[in-house]
Amino acid sequence: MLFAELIYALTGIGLFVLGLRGTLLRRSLLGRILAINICGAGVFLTLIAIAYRGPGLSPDPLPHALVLTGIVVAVSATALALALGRRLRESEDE
Amino acid sequence: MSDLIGLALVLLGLTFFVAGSIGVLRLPDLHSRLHALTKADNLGLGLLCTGLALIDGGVLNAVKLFLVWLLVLAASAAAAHMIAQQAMRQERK
Amino acid sequence: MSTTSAALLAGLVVLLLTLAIGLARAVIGPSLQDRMLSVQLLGTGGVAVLLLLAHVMATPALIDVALVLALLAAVAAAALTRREVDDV
Amino acid sequence: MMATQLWQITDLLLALLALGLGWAAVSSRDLKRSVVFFIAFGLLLAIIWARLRAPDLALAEAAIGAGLSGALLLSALRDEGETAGVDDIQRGPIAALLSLLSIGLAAALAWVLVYTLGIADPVRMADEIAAQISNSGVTNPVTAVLLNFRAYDTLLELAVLLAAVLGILALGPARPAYRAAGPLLDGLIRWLVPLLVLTAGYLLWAGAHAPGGAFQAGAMLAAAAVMLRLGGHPGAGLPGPPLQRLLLTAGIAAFALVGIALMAAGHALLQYPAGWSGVLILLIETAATLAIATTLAMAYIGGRPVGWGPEAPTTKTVHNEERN
Repeated sequence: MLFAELIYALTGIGLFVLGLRGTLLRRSLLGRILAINICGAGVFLTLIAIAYRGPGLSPDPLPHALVLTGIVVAVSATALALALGRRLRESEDE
Repeated sequence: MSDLIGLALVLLGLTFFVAGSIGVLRLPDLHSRLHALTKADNLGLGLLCTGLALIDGGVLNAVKLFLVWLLVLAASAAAAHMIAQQAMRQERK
Repeated sequence: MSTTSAALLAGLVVLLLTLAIGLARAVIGPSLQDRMLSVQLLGTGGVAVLLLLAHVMATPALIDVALVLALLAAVAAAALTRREVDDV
Repeated sequence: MMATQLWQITDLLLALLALGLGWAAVSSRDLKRSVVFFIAFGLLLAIIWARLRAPDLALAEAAIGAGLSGALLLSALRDEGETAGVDDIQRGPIAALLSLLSIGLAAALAWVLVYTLGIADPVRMADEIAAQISNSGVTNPVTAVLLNFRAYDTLLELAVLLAAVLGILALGPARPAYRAAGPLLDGLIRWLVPLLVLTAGYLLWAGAHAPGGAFQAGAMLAAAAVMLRLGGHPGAGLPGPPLQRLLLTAGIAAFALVGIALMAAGHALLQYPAGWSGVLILLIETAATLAIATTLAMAYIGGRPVGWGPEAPTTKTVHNEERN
Protein backbone atom coordinates (compact mmCIF):
# COMPACT_ATOMS: atom_id res chain seq x y z
CA MET A 1 0.00 0.00 0.00
CA LEU A 2 1.45 3.35 -1.07
CA PHE A 3 1.48 6.37 1.22
CA ALA A 4 0.07 8.70 -1.47
CA GLU A 5 -2.63 6.20 -2.41
CA LEU A 6 -3.77 5.91 1.20
CA ILE A 7 -3.63 9.63 2.01
CA TYR A 8 -5.58 10.77 -1.02
CA ALA A 9 -8.11 7.94 -0.80
CA LEU A 10 -8.78 8.86 2.84
CA THR A 11 -9.06 12.54 1.86
CA GLY A 12 -11.60 11.48 -0.75
CA ILE A 13 -13.64 9.71 1.93
CA GLY A 14 -13.39 12.79 4.14
CA LEU A 15 -14.66 15.03 1.35
CA PHE A 16 -17.47 12.60 0.53
CA VAL A 17 -18.71 12.63 4.12
CA LEU A 18 -18.28 16.42 4.42
CA GLY A 19 -20.31 16.87 1.25
CA LEU A 20 -23.00 14.46 2.41
CA ARG A 21 -23.35 16.27 5.74
CA GLY A 22 -23.48 19.61 3.93
CA THR A 23 -26.17 18.34 1.58
CA LEU A 24 -28.34 17.48 4.59
CA LEU A 25 -27.58 20.56 6.70
CA ARG A 26 -27.70 23.34 4.11
CA ARG A 27 -30.93 25.32 3.94
CA SER A 28 -30.69 26.70 0.41
CA LEU A 29 -30.89 24.66 -2.76
CA LEU A 30 -27.71 26.28 -4.09
CA GLY A 31 -25.81 25.31 -0.94
CA ARG A 32 -27.00 21.74 -1.25
CA ILE A 33 -26.02 21.51 -4.91
CA LEU A 34 -22.57 22.84 -4.03
CA ALA A 35 -22.24 20.28 -1.22
CA ILE A 36 -23.20 17.43 -3.57
CA ASN A 37 -20.43 18.59 -5.89
CA ILE A 38 -17.92 18.30 -3.04
CA CYS A 39 -19.35 14.87 -2.33
CA GLY A 40 -18.73 13.84 -5.94
CA ALA A 41 -15.22 15.27 -5.90
CA GLY A 42 -14.52 13.02 -2.90
CA VAL A 43 -15.61 9.93 -4.84
CA PHE A 44 -13.47 10.98 -7.81
CA LEU A 45 -10.45 11.51 -5.56
CA THR A 46 -10.78 8.08 -3.97
CA LEU A 47 -11.02 6.44 -7.42
CA ILE A 48 -7.96 8.24 -8.78
CA ALA A 49 -5.97 7.59 -5.61
CA ILE A 50 -6.57 3.86 -6.02
CA ALA A 51 -5.57 4.09 -9.70
CA TYR A 52 -2.21 5.61 -8.69
CA ARG A 53 0.55 3.01 -8.73
CA GLY A 54 3.61 4.85 -7.54
CA PRO A 55 6.30 6.92 -9.24
CA GLY A 56 7.68 4.19 -11.47
CA LEU A 57 4.47 2.80 -12.99
CA SER A 58 1.91 4.54 -15.15
CA PRO A 59 -1.46 4.68 -13.40
CA ASP A 60 -4.58 2.71 -14.27
CA PRO A 61 -6.27 4.60 -17.16
CA LEU A 62 -9.73 3.06 -16.67
CA PRO A 63 -10.68 5.07 -13.53
CA HIS A 64 -9.17 8.12 -15.23
CA ALA A 65 -11.57 7.75 -18.18
CA LEU A 66 -14.44 7.12 -15.76
CA VAL A 67 -13.72 10.23 -13.70
CA LEU A 68 -13.09 12.37 -16.78
CA THR A 69 -16.60 11.71 -18.06
CA GLY A 70 -17.84 11.98 -14.48
CA ILE A 71 -16.55 15.55 -14.17
CA VAL A 72 -18.34 16.60 -17.36
CA VAL A 73 -21.58 14.84 -16.40
CA ALA A 74 -21.42 16.36 -12.90
CA VAL A 75 -21.22 19.90 -14.24
CA SER A 76 -24.15 19.39 -16.62
CA ALA A 77 -26.20 17.80 -13.84
CA THR A 78 -25.33 20.81 -11.66
CA ALA A 79 -26.52 23.15 -14.41
CA LEU A 80 -29.78 21.18 -14.73
CA ALA A 81 -30.34 21.26 -10.97
CA LEU A 82 -29.70 25.02 -10.86
CA ALA A 83 -32.12 25.59 -13.76
CA LEU A 84 -34.75 23.51 -11.92
CA GLY A 85 -34.16 25.59 -8.81
CA ARG A 86 -34.62 28.81 -10.72
CA ARG A 87 -37.87 27.56 -12.27
CA LEU A 88 -39.06 26.53 -8.81
CA ARG A 89 -38.42 29.97 -7.40
CA GLU A 90 -40.15 31.66 -10.32
CA SER A 91 -43.25 29.52 -9.86
CA GLU A 92 -43.27 30.32 -6.11
CA ASP A 93 -43.09 34.03 -6.91
CA GLU A 94 -46.06 33.87 -9.25
CA MET B 1 26.51 25.21 -13.86
CA SER B 2 23.26 26.28 -15.55
CA ASP B 3 21.54 23.95 -13.07
CA LEU B 4 22.97 25.96 -10.20
CA ILE B 5 22.01 29.34 -11.66
CA GLY B 6 18.56 27.97 -12.47
CA LEU B 7 18.13 26.66 -8.94
CA ALA B 8 19.21 30.01 -7.51
CA LEU B 9 16.62 31.77 -9.69
CA VAL B 10 13.87 29.37 -8.61
CA LEU B 11 14.85 29.97 -4.99
CA LEU B 12 14.77 33.73 -5.50
CA GLY B 13 11.36 33.38 -7.16
CA LEU B 14 10.06 31.42 -4.18
CA THR B 15 11.14 34.15 -1.77
CA PHE B 16 8.90 36.52 -3.74
CA PHE B 17 6.02 34.08 -3.31
CA VAL B 18 6.70 33.93 0.43
CA ALA B 19 6.85 37.73 0.63
CA GLY B 20 3.65 38.04 -1.40
CA SER B 21 1.77 35.62 0.84
CA ILE B 22 2.94 37.33 4.00
CA GLY B 23 1.91 40.65 2.46
CA VAL B 24 -1.53 39.28 1.65
CA LEU B 25 -1.87 38.12 5.23
CA ARG B 26 -0.36 41.08 7.09
CA LEU B 27 -1.01 44.28 5.14
CA PRO B 28 -3.81 46.42 6.63
CA ASP B 29 -6.29 46.97 3.78
CA LEU B 30 -7.52 45.36 0.58
CA HIS B 31 -5.79 47.66 -1.88
CA SER B 32 -2.34 47.27 -0.38
CA ARG B 33 -2.89 43.52 -0.16
CA LEU B 34 -3.75 43.46 -3.87
CA HIS B 35 -0.58 45.40 -4.53
CA ALA B 36 1.51 42.89 -2.59
CA LEU B 37 -0.08 39.95 -4.38
CA THR B 38 0.36 41.08 -7.96
CA LYS B 39 3.85 42.51 -7.67
CA ALA B 40 5.33 39.62 -5.74
CA ASP B 41 3.60 36.79 -7.53
CA ASN B 42 4.31 37.93 -11.03
CA LEU B 43 7.95 38.66 -10.39
CA GLY B 44 8.24 35.41 -8.43
CA LEU B 45 6.68 33.37 -11.22
CA GLY B 46 8.91 35.06 -13.81
CA LEU B 47 12.06 34.13 -11.92
CA LEU B 48 10.76 30.61 -11.34
CA CYS B 49 10.00 30.14 -15.06
CA THR B 50 13.42 31.45 -16.07
CA GLY B 51 15.10 29.18 -13.55
CA LEU B 52 13.20 26.10 -14.66
CA ALA B 53 13.91 26.88 -18.33
CA LEU B 54 17.65 27.02 -17.51
CA ILE B 55 17.53 23.72 -15.61
CA ASP B 56 15.46 22.02 -18.31
CA GLY B 57 17.58 23.26 -21.21
CA GLY B 58 15.02 22.41 -23.94
CA VAL B 59 13.97 25.22 -26.28
CA LEU B 60 10.31 24.15 -26.67
CA ASN B 61 9.74 23.95 -22.92
CA ALA B 62 11.50 27.28 -22.45
CA VAL B 63 9.11 28.89 -24.94
CA LYS B 64 6.13 27.30 -23.18
CA LEU B 65 7.34 28.47 -19.77
CA PHE B 66 7.75 31.99 -21.08
CA LEU B 67 4.23 31.84 -22.56
CA VAL B 68 2.80 30.65 -19.22
CA TRP B 69 4.46 33.57 -17.48
CA LEU B 70 3.14 36.09 -20.02
CA LEU B 71 -0.38 34.69 -19.66
CA VAL B 72 -0.33 34.86 -15.88
CA LEU B 73 1.10 38.37 -16.05
CA ALA B 74 -1.70 39.67 -18.27
CA ALA B 75 -4.45 37.67 -16.60
CA SER B 76 -3.57 38.53 -13.03
CA ALA B 77 -3.14 42.21 -13.84
CA ALA B 78 -6.66 42.22 -15.29
CA ALA B 79 -8.01 40.18 -12.38
CA ALA B 80 -6.48 42.48 -9.75
CA HIS B 81 -7.94 45.48 -11.55
CA MET B 82 -11.42 43.91 -11.68
CA ILE B 83 -11.32 42.97 -7.99
CA ALA B 84 -10.22 46.49 -7.01
CA GLN B 85 -12.92 47.99 -9.24
CA GLN B 86 -15.60 45.87 -7.59
CA ALA B 87 -14.36 46.79 -4.12
CA MET B 88 -14.48 50.50 -4.96
CA ARG B 89 -17.97 50.11 -6.36
CA GLN B 90 -19.13 48.61 -3.07
CA GLU B 91 -17.27 51.18 -0.96
CA ARG B 92 -19.13 53.95 -2.78
CA LYS B 93 -22.49 52.39 -1.97
CA MET C 1 16.32 11.41 -7.83
CA SER C 2 18.92 14.03 -8.75
CA THR C 3 19.97 16.70 -6.27
CA THR C 4 18.39 19.40 -8.44
CA SER C 5 15.06 17.60 -8.47
CA ALA C 6 15.22 17.05 -4.72
CA ALA C 7 15.91 20.76 -4.23
CA LEU C 8 12.96 21.65 -6.46
CA LEU C 9 10.78 19.25 -4.47
CA ALA C 10 11.82 21.04 -1.29
CA GLY C 11 10.90 24.28 -3.03
CA LEU C 12 7.49 22.78 -3.81
CA VAL C 13 6.91 22.11 -0.11
CA VAL C 14 7.81 25.72 0.70
CA LEU C 15 5.47 26.96 -2.03
CA LEU C 16 2.57 24.86 -0.72
CA LEU C 17 3.13 26.21 2.79
CA THR C 18 3.11 29.72 1.34
CA LEU C 19 -0.18 29.06 -0.42
CA ALA C 20 -1.66 27.73 2.83
CA ILE C 21 -0.65 31.00 4.52
CA GLY C 22 -2.20 32.98 1.68
CA LEU C 23 -5.42 31.01 1.99
CA ALA C 24 -5.70 32.13 5.60
CA ARG C 25 -6.75 35.48 4.09
CA ALA C 26 -9.64 33.70 2.38
CA VAL C 27 -10.80 32.46 5.78
CA ILE C 28 -10.31 35.78 7.63
CA GLY C 29 -11.79 37.93 4.88
CA PRO C 30 -13.22 40.35 5.94
CA SER C 31 -14.55 41.50 2.56
CA LEU C 32 -15.52 39.22 -0.31
CA GLN C 33 -12.81 40.85 -2.42
CA ASP C 34 -10.19 39.72 0.10
CA ARG C 35 -11.33 36.16 -0.42
CA MET C 36 -11.22 36.56 -4.21
CA LEU C 37 -7.70 37.90 -3.95
CA SER C 38 -6.74 34.82 -2.04
CA VAL C 39 -8.19 32.65 -4.82
CA GLN C 40 -6.15 34.65 -7.30
CA LEU C 41 -3.05 33.88 -5.24
CA LEU C 42 -3.94 30.20 -5.35
CA GLY C 43 -4.26 30.50 -9.14
CA THR C 44 -0.78 31.96 -9.65
CA GLY C 45 0.69 29.71 -6.97
CA GLY C 46 -1.03 26.72 -8.56
CA VAL C 47 0.64 27.51 -11.87
CA ALA C 48 3.99 27.60 -10.08
CA VAL C 49 3.22 24.29 -8.31
CA LEU C 50 2.35 22.65 -11.65
CA LEU C 51 5.56 23.91 -13.27
CA LEU C 52 7.63 22.51 -10.40
CA LEU C 53 5.70 19.22 -10.53
CA ALA C 54 6.28 19.03 -14.30
CA HIS C 55 10.02 19.05 -13.65
CA VAL C 56 10.16 16.90 -10.53
CA MET C 57 7.84 14.21 -11.94
CA ALA C 58 9.47 14.47 -15.41
CA THR C 59 6.03 15.02 -16.99
CA PRO C 60 6.31 17.92 -19.47
CA ALA C 61 2.53 17.61 -20.17
CA LEU C 62 1.97 19.35 -16.83
CA ILE C 63 3.28 22.57 -18.41
CA ASP C 64 0.20 22.39 -20.69
CA VAL C 65 -1.95 22.00 -17.59
CA ALA C 66 -0.28 25.08 -16.07
CA LEU C 67 -1.09 26.99 -19.24
CA VAL C 68 -4.74 25.97 -19.08
CA LEU C 69 -4.92 26.84 -15.39
CA ALA C 70 -3.49 30.30 -16.11
CA LEU C 71 -6.16 30.87 -18.79
CA LEU C 72 -9.00 29.64 -16.59
CA ALA C 73 -7.93 31.63 -13.53
CA ALA C 74 -8.66 34.71 -15.65
CA VAL C 75 -12.13 33.37 -16.55
CA ALA C 76 -12.81 32.72 -12.85
CA ALA C 77 -11.75 36.27 -11.95
CA ALA C 78 -14.07 37.70 -14.58
CA ALA C 79 -16.95 35.50 -13.37
CA LEU C 80 -16.35 36.64 -9.79
CA THR C 81 -16.57 40.34 -10.59
CA ARG C 82 -19.06 40.73 -13.46
CA ARG C 83 -22.43 42.46 -13.12
CA GLU C 84 -25.62 41.51 -14.92
CA VAL C 85 -27.63 43.98 -16.98
CA ASP C 86 -30.08 44.75 -14.19
CA ASP C 87 -27.61 44.67 -11.26
CA VAL C 88 -26.88 47.90 -9.41
CA MET D 1 15.25 8.74 1.36
CA MET D 2 15.07 12.51 1.68
CA ALA D 3 12.90 12.68 -1.45
CA THR D 4 10.41 10.15 -0.04
CA GLN D 5 9.83 12.30 3.01
CA LEU D 6 9.48 15.45 0.93
CA TRP D 7 6.84 13.71 -1.19
CA GLN D 8 5.01 12.64 1.94
CA ILE D 9 4.96 16.21 3.24
CA THR D 10 3.73 17.43 -0.16
CA ASP D 11 0.94 14.86 -0.16
CA LEU D 12 -0.08 15.67 3.40
CA LEU D 13 -0.16 19.40 2.65
CA LEU D 14 -2.25 18.94 -0.49
CA ALA D 15 -4.63 16.58 1.31
CA LEU D 16 -5.05 18.97 4.25
CA LEU D 17 -5.61 21.94 1.93
CA ALA D 18 -8.25 19.94 0.02
CA LEU D 19 -10.05 18.99 3.23
CA GLY D 20 -9.79 22.55 4.55
CA LEU D 21 -11.17 24.13 1.39
CA GLY D 22 -13.87 21.46 1.10
CA TRP D 23 -14.85 22.10 4.71
CA ALA D 24 -14.90 25.86 4.16
CA ALA D 25 -17.01 25.51 1.00
CA VAL D 26 -19.55 23.27 2.72
CA SER D 27 -19.67 24.94 6.13
CA SER D 28 -19.58 28.70 5.46
CA ARG D 29 -22.73 30.40 6.74
CA ASP D 30 -22.67 32.77 3.80
CA LEU D 31 -23.31 31.26 0.36
CA LYS D 32 -21.12 33.82 -1.41
CA ARG D 33 -18.14 32.68 0.64
CA SER D 34 -18.99 29.06 -0.07
CA VAL D 35 -18.89 29.67 -3.80
CA VAL D 36 -15.52 31.46 -3.61
CA PHE D 37 -14.11 28.56 -1.58
CA PHE D 38 -15.59 26.13 -4.10
CA ILE D 39 -13.67 27.80 -6.93
CA ALA D 40 -10.46 27.61 -4.89
CA PHE D 41 -11.24 23.94 -4.23
CA GLY D 42 -11.50 23.32 -7.99
CA LEU D 43 -8.09 24.93 -8.58
CA LEU D 44 -6.55 22.78 -5.87
CA LEU D 45 -8.16 19.62 -7.22
CA ALA D 46 -6.52 20.27 -10.61
CA ILE D 47 -3.13 20.31 -8.84
CA ILE D 48 -3.96 17.06 -7.02
CA TRP D 49 -4.86 15.33 -10.30
CA ALA D 50 -1.50 16.44 -11.68
CA ARG D 51 0.23 15.02 -8.60
CA LEU D 52 -1.58 11.68 -9.00
CA ARG D 53 -0.34 11.39 -12.61
CA ALA D 54 -3.72 12.15 -14.11
CA PRO D 55 -2.93 15.12 -16.41
CA ASP D 56 -6.04 14.38 -18.49
CA LEU D 57 -8.15 15.05 -15.42
CA ALA D 58 -6.08 18.07 -14.43
CA LEU D 59 -6.87 19.67 -17.78
CA ALA D 60 -10.59 18.96 -17.48
CA GLU D 61 -10.72 20.06 -13.84
CA ALA D 62 -8.90 23.32 -14.56
CA ALA D 63 -11.48 24.13 -17.24
CA ILE D 64 -14.58 22.81 -15.46
CA GLY D 65 -13.92 22.74 -11.71
CA ALA D 66 -12.21 26.11 -11.58
CA GLY D 67 -13.93 27.85 -14.49
CA LEU D 68 -17.31 26.52 -15.54
CA SER D 69 -18.81 25.23 -12.25
CA GLY D 70 -17.70 28.38 -10.48
CA ALA D 71 -19.25 30.61 -13.14
CA LEU D 72 -22.45 28.54 -13.00
CA LEU D 73 -22.76 28.77 -9.22
CA LEU D 74 -21.95 32.49 -9.28
CA SER D 75 -24.74 33.23 -11.73
CA ALA D 76 -27.14 31.10 -9.65
CA LEU D 77 -26.06 33.11 -6.61
CA ARG D 78 -27.52 36.24 -8.21
CA ASP D 79 -30.93 34.57 -8.44
CA GLU D 80 -30.69 33.70 -4.76
CA GLY D 81 -31.06 37.46 -4.11
CA GLU D 82 -31.79 38.46 -0.55
CA THR D 83 -31.39 34.97 0.93
CA ALA D 84 -27.63 35.45 0.49
CA GLY D 85 -26.13 36.76 3.73
CA VAL D 86 -28.49 34.70 5.89
CA ASP D 87 -27.10 31.78 7.91
CA ASP D 88 -27.44 28.90 5.48
CA ILE D 89 -26.56 26.07 7.89
CA GLN D 90 -29.12 24.32 10.07
CA ARG D 91 -28.06 23.98 13.68
CA GLY D 92 -29.36 22.27 16.80
CA PRO D 93 -29.54 18.72 18.14
CA ILE D 94 -30.33 17.14 14.79
CA ALA D 95 -27.28 18.79 13.24
CA ALA D 96 -25.13 17.50 16.09
CA LEU D 97 -26.49 14.01 15.66
CA LEU D 98 -25.82 14.21 11.93
CA SER D 99 -22.23 15.29 12.55
CA LEU D 100 -21.74 12.31 14.85
CA LEU D 101 -23.19 9.96 12.24
CA SER D 102 -20.90 11.51 9.62
CA ILE D 103 -17.85 10.77 11.74
CA GLY D 104 -19.08 7.20 12.16
CA LEU D 105 -19.62 6.82 8.42
CA ALA D 106 -16.16 8.25 7.65
CA ALA D 107 -14.56 5.83 10.10
CA ALA D 108 -16.44 2.86 8.60
CA LEU D 109 -15.51 3.84 5.03
CA ALA D 110 -11.88 4.39 6.04
CA TRP D 111 -11.79 0.93 7.61
CA VAL D 112 -13.21 -0.66 4.46
CA LEU D 113 -10.68 1.23 2.34
CA VAL D 114 -7.65 0.25 4.40
CA TYR D 115 -8.87 -3.34 4.60
CA THR D 116 -9.44 -3.54 0.83
CA LEU D 117 -6.13 -1.93 -0.07
CA GLY D 118 -4.32 -4.26 2.32
CA ILE D 119 -5.72 -7.57 1.02
CA ALA D 120 -3.49 -8.23 -1.96
CA ASP D 121 -2.32 -6.70 -5.15
CA PRO D 122 -5.55 -6.42 -7.13
CA VAL D 123 -5.96 -7.46 -10.75
CA ARG D 124 -5.29 -4.32 -12.74
CA MET D 125 -7.01 -3.38 -15.97
CA ALA D 126 -3.94 -1.22 -16.61
CA ASP D 127 -1.86 -4.15 -17.85
CA GLU D 128 -4.68 -5.37 -20.07
CA ILE D 129 -5.06 -1.90 -21.57
CA ALA D 130 -1.30 -1.50 -22.02
CA ALA D 131 -1.20 -4.82 -23.89
CA GLN D 132 -4.00 -3.79 -26.26
CA ILE D 133 -3.08 -0.13 -26.79
CA SER D 134 -1.16 -0.69 -30.03
CA ASN D 135 -4.44 -1.91 -31.62
CA SER D 136 -6.46 1.09 -30.49
CA GLY D 137 -5.30 3.66 -33.04
CA VAL D 138 -4.09 6.11 -30.35
CA THR D 139 -1.30 6.04 -27.76
CA ASN D 140 -2.96 7.99 -24.92
CA PRO D 141 -4.50 5.18 -22.83
CA VAL D 142 -7.34 7.37 -21.51
CA THR D 143 -8.40 8.28 -25.05
CA ALA D 144 -8.10 4.60 -26.02
CA VAL D 145 -10.49 3.63 -23.21
CA LEU D 146 -12.96 6.42 -23.98
CA LEU D 147 -13.12 6.16 -27.76
CA ASN D 148 -12.24 2.55 -28.45
CA PHE D 149 -12.36 -0.02 -25.62
CA ARG D 150 -15.37 1.55 -23.91
CA ALA D 151 -16.80 3.57 -26.81
CA TYR D 152 -20.36 2.44 -25.91
CA ASP D 153 -20.03 4.15 -22.53
CA THR D 154 -18.87 7.38 -24.11
CA LEU D 155 -21.78 7.28 -26.58
CA LEU D 156 -24.21 6.96 -23.67
CA GLU D 157 -22.34 9.71 -21.82
CA LEU D 158 -23.04 12.05 -24.69
CA ALA D 159 -26.70 11.00 -24.54
CA VAL D 160 -26.74 11.90 -20.82
CA LEU D 161 -25.29 15.33 -21.61
CA LEU D 162 -27.91 15.85 -24.31
CA ALA D 163 -30.69 14.83 -21.90
CA ALA D 164 -29.43 17.32 -19.32
CA VAL D 165 -29.33 20.19 -21.79
CA LEU D 166 -32.78 19.30 -23.14
CA GLY D 167 -34.06 19.52 -19.59
CA ILE D 168 -32.49 22.96 -19.19
CA LEU D 169 -33.95 24.12 -22.50
CA ALA D 170 -37.39 22.90 -21.48
CA LEU D 171 -37.35 24.79 -18.17
CA GLY D 172 -37.45 28.33 -19.46
CA PRO D 173 -35.72 31.15 -21.29
CA ALA D 174 -32.07 32.10 -20.82
CA ARG D 175 -30.80 33.88 -17.69
CA PRO D 176 -30.40 37.65 -17.97
CA ALA D 177 -27.31 38.78 -19.84
CA TYR D 178 -24.28 40.60 -18.45
CA ARG D 179 -23.44 44.26 -18.91
CA ALA D 180 -21.33 45.24 -21.88
CA ALA D 181 -17.64 44.88 -21.02
CA GLY D 182 -15.55 47.92 -20.12
CA PRO D 183 -12.28 48.55 -21.96
CA LEU D 184 -10.27 46.36 -19.56
CA LEU D 185 -12.44 43.27 -19.80
CA ASP D 186 -12.90 43.83 -23.51
CA GLY D 187 -9.14 43.80 -23.93
CA LEU D 188 -8.90 40.62 -21.86
CA ILE D 189 -11.58 38.91 -23.96
CA ARG D 190 -9.87 39.96 -27.17
CA TRP D 191 -6.83 37.83 -26.45
CA LEU D 192 -8.21 35.27 -24.00
CA VAL D 193 -11.03 33.90 -26.17
CA PRO D 194 -8.85 33.22 -29.26
CA LEU D 195 -6.27 31.58 -27.00
CA LEU D 196 -8.92 29.37 -25.38
CA VAL D 197 -10.18 28.29 -28.82
CA LEU D 198 -6.61 27.65 -29.99
CA THR D 199 -5.86 25.59 -26.88
CA ALA D 200 -9.06 23.60 -27.44
CA GLY D 201 -7.90 22.76 -30.96
CA TYR D 202 -4.48 21.77 -29.64
CA LEU D 203 -5.97 19.55 -26.92
CA LEU D 204 -8.26 17.82 -29.42
CA TRP D 205 -5.35 17.04 -31.71
CA ALA D 206 -2.95 16.12 -28.90
CA GLY D 207 -5.49 13.77 -27.28
CA ALA D 208 -4.39 10.88 -29.48
CA HIS D 209 -0.87 10.72 -28.05
CA ALA D 210 -0.74 13.06 -25.04
CA PRO D 211 -3.10 14.34 -22.32
CA GLY D 212 -6.13 15.92 -23.99
CA GLY D 213 -9.15 14.83 -26.01
CA ALA D 214 -12.78 15.63 -26.72
CA PHE D 215 -13.85 16.29 -23.13
CA GLN D 216 -10.98 18.64 -22.31
CA ALA D 217 -11.21 20.44 -25.65
CA GLY D 218 -14.99 20.78 -25.33
CA ALA D 219 -14.61 22.21 -21.83
CA MET D 220 -12.06 24.76 -23.07
CA LEU D 221 -14.36 25.87 -25.89
CA ALA D 222 -17.18 26.18 -23.38
CA ALA D 223 -14.92 28.35 -21.19
CA ALA D 224 -14.45 30.63 -24.19
CA ALA D 225 -18.25 30.85 -24.51
CA VAL D 226 -18.57 31.67 -20.79
CA MET D 227 -15.99 34.41 -21.18
CA LEU D 228 -17.89 35.93 -24.13
CA ARG D 229 -21.15 35.89 -22.18
CA LEU D 230 -19.48 37.49 -19.16
CA GLY D 231 -18.29 40.21 -21.51
CA GLY D 232 -21.86 41.11 -22.45
CA HIS D 233 -22.48 38.87 -25.47
CA PRO D 234 -25.79 37.24 -24.48
CA GLY D 235 -25.50 34.46 -27.05
CA ALA D 236 -22.05 33.44 -25.75
CA GLY D 237 -20.71 33.35 -29.31
CA LEU D 238 -22.92 30.40 -30.26
CA PRO D 239 -24.30 30.25 -33.82
CA GLY D 240 -28.05 30.57 -34.55
CA PRO D 241 -30.64 28.08 -33.20
CA PRO D 242 -30.76 25.79 -36.27
CA LEU D 243 -27.01 25.26 -36.10
CA GLN D 244 -27.20 24.95 -32.29
CA ARG D 245 -29.56 21.98 -32.68
CA LEU D 246 -27.16 20.39 -35.13
CA LEU D 247 -24.14 20.94 -32.87
CA LEU D 248 -25.90 19.59 -29.77
CA THR D 249 -26.49 16.27 -31.49
CA ALA D 250 -23.23 16.18 -33.50
CA GLY D 251 -21.40 13.86 -31.08
CA ILE D 252 -24.12 11.24 -30.90
CA ALA D 253 -24.72 11.54 -34.65
CA ALA D 254 -21.06 10.96 -35.49
CA PHE D 255 -20.90 7.97 -33.13
CA ALA D 256 -24.09 6.47 -34.50
CA LEU D 257 -23.22 7.04 -38.16
CA VAL D 258 -19.77 5.51 -37.75
CA GLY D 259 -21.32 2.59 -35.87
CA ILE D 260 -23.98 1.98 -38.52
CA ALA D 261 -21.49 2.34 -41.39
CA LEU D 262 -19.25 -0.22 -39.69
CA MET D 263 -22.17 -2.62 -39.28
CA ALA D 264 -23.03 -2.20 -42.94
CA ALA D 265 -19.42 -3.09 -43.75
CA GLY D 266 -19.79 -6.30 -41.77
CA HIS D 267 -18.18 -5.32 -38.45
CA ALA D 268 -19.76 -5.14 -35.00
CA LEU D 269 -21.14 -1.78 -33.81
CA LEU D 270 -18.16 0.53 -33.11
CA GLN D 271 -15.60 -2.19 -33.77
CA TYR D 272 -13.11 -0.23 -35.86
CA PRO D 273 -11.46 -2.08 -38.77
CA ALA D 274 -7.68 -2.40 -38.51
CA GLY D 275 -5.83 0.68 -39.72
CA TRP D 276 -8.93 2.88 -39.56
CA SER D 277 -9.21 3.42 -35.82
CA GLY D 278 -7.01 6.54 -35.66
CA VAL D 279 -8.98 8.40 -38.33
CA LEU D 280 -12.40 7.32 -37.06
CA ILE D 281 -11.51 8.26 -33.48
CA LEU D 282 -10.39 11.72 -34.56
CA LEU D 283 -13.61 12.14 -36.58
CA ILE D 284 -15.83 11.16 -33.65
CA GLU D 285 -13.77 13.23 -31.24
CA THR D 286 -14.06 16.37 -33.35
CA ALA D 287 -17.85 16.04 -33.47
CA ALA D 288 -17.95 15.21 -29.75
CA THR D 289 -15.84 18.27 -28.91
CA LEU D 290 -18.31 20.56 -30.68
CA ALA D 291 -21.27 18.81 -29.03
CA ILE D 292 -19.76 18.96 -25.54
CA ALA D 293 -18.81 22.61 -25.96
CA THR D 294 -22.31 23.57 -27.17
CA THR D 295 -23.93 21.54 -24.38
CA LEU D 296 -21.85 23.13 -21.65
CA ALA D 297 -22.24 26.63 -23.10
CA MET D 298 -26.04 26.26 -23.24
CA ALA D 299 -26.04 24.78 -19.76
CA TYR D 300 -24.25 27.95 -18.61
CA ILE D 301 -26.74 30.18 -20.42
CA GLY D 302 -29.28 28.31 -18.29
CA GLY D 303 -32.28 28.17 -20.63
CA ARG D 304 -33.53 28.73 -24.14
CA PRO D 305 -31.39 31.30 -26.00
CA VAL D 306 -33.14 33.88 -28.17
CA GLY D 307 -34.82 32.22 -31.14
CA TRP D 308 -35.76 28.94 -29.43
CA GLY D 309 -39.35 29.81 -28.56
CA PRO D 310 -41.19 31.87 -25.92
CA GLU D 311 -38.96 34.75 -24.80
CA ALA D 312 -38.22 35.96 -21.29
CA PRO D 313 -41.26 36.54 -19.07
CA THR D 314 -41.44 39.72 -16.98
CA THR D 315 -41.24 38.05 -13.54
CA LYS D 316 -37.49 38.61 -13.42
CA THR D 317 -37.77 42.41 -13.25
CA VAL D 318 -40.18 42.25 -10.29
CA HIS D 319 -37.66 40.04 -8.58
CA ASN D 320 -34.93 42.60 -8.98
CA GLU D 321 -36.85 45.58 -7.71
CA GLU D 322 -37.37 43.78 -4.43
CA ARG D 323 -33.70 43.08 -4.09
CA ASN D 324 -32.46 46.55 -4.83
